[in-house]
Amino acid sequence: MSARVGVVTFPGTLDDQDAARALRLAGAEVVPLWHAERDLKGVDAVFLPGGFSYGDYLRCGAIARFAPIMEELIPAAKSGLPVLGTCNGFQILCEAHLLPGALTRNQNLHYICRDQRIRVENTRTAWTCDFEPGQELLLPIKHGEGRYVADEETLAELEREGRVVFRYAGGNPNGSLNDIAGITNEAGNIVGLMPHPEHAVEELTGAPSVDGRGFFTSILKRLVNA
Amino acid sequence: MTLDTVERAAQTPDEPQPYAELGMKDDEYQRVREILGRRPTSAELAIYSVMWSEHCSYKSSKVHLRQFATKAPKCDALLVGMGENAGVVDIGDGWAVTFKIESHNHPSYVEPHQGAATGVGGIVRDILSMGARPIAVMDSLRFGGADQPDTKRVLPGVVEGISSYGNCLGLPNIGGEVVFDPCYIGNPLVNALCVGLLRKDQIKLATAPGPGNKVVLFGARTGADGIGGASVLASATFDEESQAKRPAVQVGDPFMEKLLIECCLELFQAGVVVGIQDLGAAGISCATTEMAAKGAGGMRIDLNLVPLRDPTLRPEEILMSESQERMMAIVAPDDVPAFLAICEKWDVPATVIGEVTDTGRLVMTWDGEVIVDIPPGTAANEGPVYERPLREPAGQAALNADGPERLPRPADLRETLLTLLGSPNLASKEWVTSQYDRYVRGNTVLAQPADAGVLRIAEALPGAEPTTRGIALAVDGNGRYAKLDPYAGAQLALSEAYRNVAVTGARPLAVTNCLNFGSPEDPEVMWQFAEAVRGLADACQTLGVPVTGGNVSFYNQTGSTAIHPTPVVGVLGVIEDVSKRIRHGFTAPGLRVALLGE
Amino acid sequence: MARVIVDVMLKPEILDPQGQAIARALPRLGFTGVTDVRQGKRFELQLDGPADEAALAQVRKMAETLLANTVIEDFAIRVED
Amino acid sequence: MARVIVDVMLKPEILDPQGQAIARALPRLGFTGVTDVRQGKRFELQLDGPADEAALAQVRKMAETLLANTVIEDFAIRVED
Ligand SMILES: Nc1ncnc2c1ncn2[C@@H]1O[C@H](COP(=O)(O)OP(=O)(O)O)[C@@H](O)[C@H]1O
Repeated sequence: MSARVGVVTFPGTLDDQDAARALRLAGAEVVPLWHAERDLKGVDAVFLPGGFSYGDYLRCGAIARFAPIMEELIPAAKSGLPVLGTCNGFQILCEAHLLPGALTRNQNLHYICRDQRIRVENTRTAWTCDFEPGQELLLPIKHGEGRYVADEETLAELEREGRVVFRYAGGNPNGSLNDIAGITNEAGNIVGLMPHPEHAVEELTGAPSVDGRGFFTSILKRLVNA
Repeated sequence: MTLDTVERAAQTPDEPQPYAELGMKDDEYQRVREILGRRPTSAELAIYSVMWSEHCSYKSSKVHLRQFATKAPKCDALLVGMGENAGVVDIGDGWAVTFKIESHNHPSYVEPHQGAATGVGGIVRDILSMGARPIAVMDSLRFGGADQPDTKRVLPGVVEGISSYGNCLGLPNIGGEVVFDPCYIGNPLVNALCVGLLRKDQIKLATAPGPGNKVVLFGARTGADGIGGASVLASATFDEESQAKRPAVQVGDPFMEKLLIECCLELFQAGVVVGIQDLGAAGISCATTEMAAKGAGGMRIDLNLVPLRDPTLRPEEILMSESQERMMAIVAPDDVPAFLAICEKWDVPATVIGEVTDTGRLVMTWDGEVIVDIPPGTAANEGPVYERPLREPAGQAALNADGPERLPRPADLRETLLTLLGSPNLASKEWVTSQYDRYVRGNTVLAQPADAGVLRIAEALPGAEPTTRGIALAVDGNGRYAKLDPYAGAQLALSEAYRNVAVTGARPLAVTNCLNFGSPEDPEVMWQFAEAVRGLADACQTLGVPVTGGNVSFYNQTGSTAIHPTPVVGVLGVIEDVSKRIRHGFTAPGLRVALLGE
Repeated sequence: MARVIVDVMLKPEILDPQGQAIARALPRLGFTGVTDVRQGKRFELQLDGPADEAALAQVRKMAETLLANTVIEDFAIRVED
Repeated sequence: MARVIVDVMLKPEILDPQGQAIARALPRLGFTGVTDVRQGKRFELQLDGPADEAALAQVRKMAETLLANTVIEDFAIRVED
């Protein structure tokens, strides 16, 4: 039986098709989830894809965080449902306080789209267990507000507990503290990152790598073995 | 303020009207009076003035643009040609592609960010209104010298505008141009291209057939944006006078546009759209007159029903407003509830504001009184047509005589090469392109730094049957070549885009173009224009690719100094198996390098 | 050591998509009674001297040329105490 | 019909690249005497009733949950007269 993974669409979500494609290529059954429904449809995991939910107005993720689907998602995630948020999805997870800290305007004040190397620092999460520790991935980044910030205490805690899952390698594109590209919660079921694994799963399209596949093989392994 | 009703207009034939301020000539105004058999009401004057503006009526360019049709090569692939919102091309396997390029030059000079952003928004709605899903954008940009102070104001704003709007819509930017030349310092060029995909049998047109069908306005509410803009902004020079009556800048709301896109696609899918038109320059005036003229011939609109952002707007202003992110649809009465429900799902405001009639008249009311009663075709299609005088520019021969052989030979090649490599026009454009999302939607096969953008289409429309096909697009132009010889310059622009498409492995199929020129009232500019059109039409005939649509932008000048004539040409190609696309650059050591051509 | 505040708001006739998006979101979050929201920018400038006539004239100039885009925005200046 | 202003600023310890970019640009434009710039947001809320205790409590709630991200931002509320 294949794993059922939900992909949430908010008004302004852009990467939901890509997220669904990446999951399908890995063998998952994709369940579209609509922001206005308080229903997770019994999925085994959830992918919050990137985009500009609500136009990124006010703050990225600030309005989406209050969508009806989030009323279901927040408690489910807190009790262990695997959730991956990329880019806007990461911003929503932070706004919803499922992950600590916040994502602020890139240091150079510009939106930036480029192929970025990142290093996997933690392979114990639901979404990274198929990577090698220290493995470098090439994934696209494309965001204007991806500079990760948190207070010193939180940063220290993240570092101490190994909850920094990804770090930028070969140059920090946005000024993120400690070169942080992605983090996880204490339990390791919720992962957020700015880069886009779903744009690096095919030879023909997207980034010049297929390094994103590991995210989806990770979650499938985790779910099927569970 | 008394309402200028049709009845009142008939009774006060001699009341003076501000037609000149609205950009209308004496004889144009007289023609409106002849058509109506009375003086126009102020609302009617608003409609005729915007519809007969250069921008909307193509009155100076029409006689030349006809060559694109008369010289068009035979092409079975052309499903919809010029004259609609955008041309549609059959690319095989039941798929069709629609694409078009359009200028937003003047607004981008006034407010670079919003001007460029709304330029993208406008062209995307054109593509959407053909029934297609927009799948990518491109942008062709011209700025003054990289070291000229105003470039510092204009360039970052324009790039940010395109980036913020296009990125937010989730449309990959797959290519374009950035060119610096002092001739554009007071008049940058912002030409935006959009391409969309649809099933061949799903084409939508801007028409209002079927008396009794409802007219629905949906999208953003109407505000004071760009009032007078169509005639003042797009067809007047930038003298102090037009600055003084500058209308409120149009501000884009990309989030609303994203909702509009998804909403429209769902409406199309549900089969509840009889006809559809986007609201661009000339807003409601344009949509109502054009759709009525192409459909059953008549329409009745209650302007009080138009949802307003600024409740103080007068009917004339509502008619001329260029508020962005609005569309008009014709919907069968039984389908209205389903239509409105889909709009509500997407949080898109939608209002029935009238209905289609077969009276041959476009009738609009305000507070129950008739303020517009015109034959819509007279505003939409029967505007003035000018055969403007042409004259070869005085210095043209001398300019051409001044050839490169007169230049001193460079003494130091290394120095020359470094100067070239460091020059803004040859330097990397990554500062620009890195601000554009080229990956979104997951179908980008090639984008910058490739010569042409290439897209996979199989997965672009969920649910449609698979195909191995892809499309390639390139946009090119060279104002310096065109200045030397507009006929050859236009052909070179086409050839460059054609080659850029061909080298990806795609077969060039069709052409769109944006013709950026100075004032058509200047015979020397008009000569450049006529030559460029003739050149492009001839070359399209020779290469066997039809022009499917485009845009003319006149009055690109500062004072009386025109920009270089700048025809920008976009070419669309199709590649049967997109996995066979050819990347640019040397891919492996040891391969042979061959030079093709002369 | 004065602190000067420059408030920059879109002109009233200019569309404010952000403000509108917030206004539309409020009722969904259970907040009623707000009929309109406009979003603008606020700048806090720390001066190295007093906020006297000359300094405020400078700030006005900054607001006009840099902090506000006067094509679409209005601004207001005040000294914080 | 009261109007309430909510000012939102990044907490002092959070880097403000926008403010810094402005501060760096000022001397280049010939403006001296500004030692620091911080950029924040300003919201104007139009209420359909008076700005009484209850209404202000609501606005505080909005500010806390929506208008500001209290992880990185502080806010201040005042009634405009
Ligand atoms: N304004 C732009 N928008 C999008 N892509 C652009 C733009 N300008 C340049 N590009 C892309 O950057 C790449 C390099 O451009 P350019 O330096 O003009 O190269 P070339 O001379 O080969 O056309 C090309 O892929 C081009 O499509």
